[in-house]
Amino acid sequence: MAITDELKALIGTTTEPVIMEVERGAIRRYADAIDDPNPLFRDVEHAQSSRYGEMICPPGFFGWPVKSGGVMELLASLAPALARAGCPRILDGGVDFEFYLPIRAGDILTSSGKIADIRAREGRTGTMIFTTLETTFINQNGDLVAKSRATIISL
Amino acid sequence: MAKQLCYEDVEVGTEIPPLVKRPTTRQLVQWAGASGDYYELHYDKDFAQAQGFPNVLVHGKLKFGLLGQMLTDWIGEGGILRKLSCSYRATDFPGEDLVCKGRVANKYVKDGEHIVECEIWTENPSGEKTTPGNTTVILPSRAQDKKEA
Amino acid sequence: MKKQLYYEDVEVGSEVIPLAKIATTEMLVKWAGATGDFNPLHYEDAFAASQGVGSPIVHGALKRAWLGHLMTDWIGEQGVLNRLSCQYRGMDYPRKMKDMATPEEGETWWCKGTVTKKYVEDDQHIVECDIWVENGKGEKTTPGTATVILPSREAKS
Amino acid sequence: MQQASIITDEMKEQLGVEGTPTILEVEKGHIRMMAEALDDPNPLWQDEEYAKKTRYGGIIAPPALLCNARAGTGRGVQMKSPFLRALAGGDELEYYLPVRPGDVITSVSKITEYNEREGRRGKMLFTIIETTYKNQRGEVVATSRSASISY
Repeated sequence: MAITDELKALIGTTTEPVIMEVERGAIRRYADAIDDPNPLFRDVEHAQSSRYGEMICPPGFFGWPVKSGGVMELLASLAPALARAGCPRILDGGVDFEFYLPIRAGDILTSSGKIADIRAREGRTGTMIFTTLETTFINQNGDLVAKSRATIISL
Repeated sequence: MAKQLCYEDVEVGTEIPPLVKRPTTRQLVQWAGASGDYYELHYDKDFAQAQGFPNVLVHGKLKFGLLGQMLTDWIGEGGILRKLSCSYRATDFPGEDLVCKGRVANKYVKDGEHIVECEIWTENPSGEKTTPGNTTVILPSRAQDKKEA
Repeated sequence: MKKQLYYEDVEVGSEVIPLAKIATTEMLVKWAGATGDFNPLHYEDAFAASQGVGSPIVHGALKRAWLGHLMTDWIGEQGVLNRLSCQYRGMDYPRKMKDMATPEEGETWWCKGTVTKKYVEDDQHIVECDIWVENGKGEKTTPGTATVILPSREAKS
Repeated sequence: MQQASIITDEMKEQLGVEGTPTILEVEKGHIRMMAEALDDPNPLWQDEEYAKKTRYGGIIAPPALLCNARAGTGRGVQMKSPFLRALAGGDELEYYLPVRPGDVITSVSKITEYNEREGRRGKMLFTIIETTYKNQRGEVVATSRSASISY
């Protein structure tokens, strides 16, 4: 199925990079919120004596507040075009993370987002548009630490 | 930033510029995160109603924090907040105006410090003082500045 | 700490040790604070009703984070989580709190998984799993997959 | 004397008993969370460049950072009450030194007083908790007195 020219033109749009300082307190608040007692996410002494040498982030956490490379801004720019294409309802379809390196307290991450793909599909209830938003996270050494691909479903 | 307030600028009866706030449910949730106070009285409407309140309540300590904001705004960077005290006398609800106010009650110099004591409070839309309290601040003095210079 | 899991300990079909979770209104507020996601859909009754979901729903990302917890617990400190993926298929509703410490009776969610594939590639001992969050009715509201690298007893010796 | 005091001997034994210390590592993110929750745009709480030029020489925390659950206020004390409902009654904080990111604040609380009162909602118990906050140099940065009401 074809998407509108307006949507096609949005593929490849990128965001301004967002800088996030990963702090121990933020990691602890996150671990509290998911009720995860793992000492790697809470106990500095334990973490420092582990193979990581410092408290690390639970998977999917990249510092507070969670900004994910300005994905919300991307969505905001996308929403009117999706509505004009006849799919105004926006649902979070899920996410796919790839982790390359551990993220430690004290790291400074730069994340940037991109509209990687927009596709249309015929569903039970009519046309559905699938948008893939890709975010990359790079640490202060310039290493790529993680990548996420979020699927936004519009109907 | 505004001009620095000095000891000589205030007299007994001088009013602190009011700070008008209207806490939202979102702000209460933000406060829960920042303060670590997760009492459901402040975000679960059913729970609040079971406790006999018409809606979720604004945290007392959030009102304390807002009074602190009024004061740090007023005394500026040259002033020092020494003491802040308040009682949570009546409930406040999100979506309603909450006005922080204050008035100078006393001023004096002690041990070279220019001390100002104030009554402070928050006011609800009916004009009731829901969070009365008092504060002690130390302000810079123009007279002293001259002496030092 | 628990015993370290090794590549040799798992086979296709092995179960990831299940993890029970109870979503409460309190947990949702904590999640909002910890992530900075203050969307009222997750704490304000009136707003949730206006969005057609009835009452506040559990954040999809919180369920995803539970799956992360499931995997990091299972693989232990010597294991590495390489990939985590999930879809938000069904809505979940948190339990209300009875008092400051206890949730009301109700649903318990289970994070579960099974090994679907194991292989060695570039000297790395890789295990792939299907993972999901199951609600009180046994429905998989948040299915996904994970790829992990486990230490190997053979490589060690 | 009131007949049948609600303050039991067990409760009296808790007077003056220090709770386990709570350690708060003060971080910029937490200060920012606090400033955002107060909707307080003062650059002294968030803008390092700005704060450097002030008398403080860097970011400091707003007064509200202390005297709450995260700061350990009331942590570890054995609060006992015959009542199930609780509300905050009031707080008093005295500040001695600014709190900065990087500070490690250790707080210790104790119950110092109980009061029984007759209120609009029936019999009420006021429990007064005092907390001392020290920084990594052992300096007392603040003290607080909080009233907790149960009814």
